[in-house]
Amino acid sequence: MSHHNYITGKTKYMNPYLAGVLLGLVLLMAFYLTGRGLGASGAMKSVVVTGIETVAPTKAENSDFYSKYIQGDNSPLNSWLVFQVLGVLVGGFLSGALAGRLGWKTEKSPNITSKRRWILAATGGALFGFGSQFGRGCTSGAALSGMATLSVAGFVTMMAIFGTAFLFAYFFRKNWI
Amino acid sequence: MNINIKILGVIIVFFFGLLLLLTSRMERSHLKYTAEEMVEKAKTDYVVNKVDLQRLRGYMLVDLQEPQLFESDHFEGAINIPFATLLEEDSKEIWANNETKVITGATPMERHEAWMLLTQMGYEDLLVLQN
Amino acid sequence: MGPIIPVYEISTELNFLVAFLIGLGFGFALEQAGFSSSRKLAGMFYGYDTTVLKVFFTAAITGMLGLTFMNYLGMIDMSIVYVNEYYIESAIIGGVIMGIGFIVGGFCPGTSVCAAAIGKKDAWAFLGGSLIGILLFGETYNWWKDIYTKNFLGGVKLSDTLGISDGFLVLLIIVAAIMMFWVGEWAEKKFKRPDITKEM
Amino acid sequence: MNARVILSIVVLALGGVAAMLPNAKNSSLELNEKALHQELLLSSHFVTADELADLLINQDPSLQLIDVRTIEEAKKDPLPGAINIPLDSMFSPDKNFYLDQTVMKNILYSEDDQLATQVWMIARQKGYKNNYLLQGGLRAWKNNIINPKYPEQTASKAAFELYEKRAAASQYFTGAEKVIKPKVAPIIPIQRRQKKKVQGGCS
Repeated sequence: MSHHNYITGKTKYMNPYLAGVLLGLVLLMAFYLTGRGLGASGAMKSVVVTGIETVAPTKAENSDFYSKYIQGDNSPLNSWLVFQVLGVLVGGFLSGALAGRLGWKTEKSPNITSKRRWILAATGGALFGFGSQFGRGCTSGAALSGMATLSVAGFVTMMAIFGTAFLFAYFFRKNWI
Repeated sequence: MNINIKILGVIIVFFFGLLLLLTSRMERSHLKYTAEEMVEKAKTDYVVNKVDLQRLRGYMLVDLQEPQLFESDHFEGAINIPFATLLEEDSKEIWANNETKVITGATPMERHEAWMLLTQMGYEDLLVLQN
Repeated sequence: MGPIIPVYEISTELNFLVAFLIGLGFGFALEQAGFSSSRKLAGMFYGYDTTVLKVFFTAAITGMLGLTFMNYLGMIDMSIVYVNEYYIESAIIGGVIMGIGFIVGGFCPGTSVCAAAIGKKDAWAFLGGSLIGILLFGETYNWWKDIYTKNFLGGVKLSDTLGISDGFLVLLIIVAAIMMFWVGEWAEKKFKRPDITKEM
Repeated sequence: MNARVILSIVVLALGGVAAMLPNAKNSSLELNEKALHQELLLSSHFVTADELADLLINQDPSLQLIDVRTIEEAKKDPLPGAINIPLDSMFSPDKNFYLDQTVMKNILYSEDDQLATQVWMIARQKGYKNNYLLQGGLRAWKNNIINPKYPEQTASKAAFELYEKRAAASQYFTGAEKVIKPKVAPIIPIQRRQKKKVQGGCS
């Protein structure tokens, strides 16, 4: 069965194609209502910029990078993506609650310790955060939304992300299988 | 599994229903040419005077005046399409026919406006008569 | 005509409410698809679970088809819609770094938020890591500035680059995606791993 | 049938239809023919020569005259403070912002109605606002304001009043004490970008 979850052995996840159509309709609504697709890493950038601005305001203003996201008195947190990501947080929680998937736990391969998983996750997060700034968007902002608008950047980013992940998959197999 | 498929169907039907509902309420534009293309179109020589008219063969005169004014004074053989009814279905039939249509009556400004609007919509063989 | 908010200049407050609601749908769809599980996500790269491929491409296709039809029906002004800007080097390098991050961390930013919402500790670690990553980029921005802004091609569309109509490109992508789905389901059978189901 | 097969059939069918669609280009600002026609019927898109004279005498600061004749023609007898934007250069970057703005009140004129009407219609199709026509063009301006005709003895009182007003205006525009001097440089209106591309992605 295509929607069978090989990890949990349960079938509580939605059929992936159905979930894909649902996600696609959300994406379409985002385009129809706001003219922009979905995103995630931008909200994290807003958090970082706000942090820098609070700790070292002069530094933030002098930096070529941070200053791009500071507009007068308006906090960088007052941005569209931040609210959207708050929505993701709530939406994910609702879905998890409905499906009974809530729980404070670490998901990992039995071959590694929880600590190792956390370190790997944080490293991966750092790489992803860095890469998302370099590539001007993450999987949702650049690849998914970009592909929906048929932009070359979307296809290139998508292929770079998944291609590299496939290439490196072999070296990290111990952590997952 | 089957339930999932049904939900998928319901979602798709609902969404496309919503799209259809939204589109049906919208006024579609029927302008054939873009503004940039109209710049070129506007350069064509479409103004004729009475002398030119005598040389023209097979044309129809279309008068844009209000019906009351049209009754009191109009060219012989002219038909009346008041400016306000320019885009009604009956009028469109006339604009769409193959004959050369010479726009007369009303103010010169209205004649040029009518010419521009109809040309933007893709109607051909239109001329404007100069006083 | 859409996009509604920029065209009708809707107030910021309502805009943020719309953002929240769209995010709600986004998070719900991601979680329902199983993107809150890093091992399910990573399964993509070992062939035992190709949910990512299926969801990602189905969503992209739905979005593309929807936009193509909406554009044809005059419902959306595509000249306002954001088309991602293409900087050759930065898109590729960024993508490669993200790819490594994906296989190491097992999430991408969107899915990590979603997984964090249902209490995955590793997702919180990933989130914290991504903040550090962004900070690192911000701090070292001057080093990358040249390559970051090199070869800017603007918001180019693949259909224009290839010289085909949008609709035809969509059809090509659909055909490619259907083949990938088929391969994906074949791979799921081939690389099936019943042993790890006990671990949750 | 499983979900993959059903989805494949549905998206292939939709994709087949999509592949046959031409690339459409919509603009949320451009007006359709009905909206244009409605606006023409309202008759609030033009000013008469007399109204223009009033506006000029009152030195309305938001007024901007735009001469849409060719460059050579426009040099001969421009109205005070007019800038020249021929039909051809409507969309050139150094002229376009005069037409596509929301600050000034533009009055377009040409020799007669023809050129100005064309420019106005094209500008309006594009969705530009605040543009008006001078009814009858320069010809009407010259006949009515600069050289007004003395009404016949039998004419009404109103006609005489109008003549007096026009004669005064004529004095104003042609007299020795020419009050209005052509502006050295026209005010460049602050352009409000009417159609803003959405900033998106993860930035």
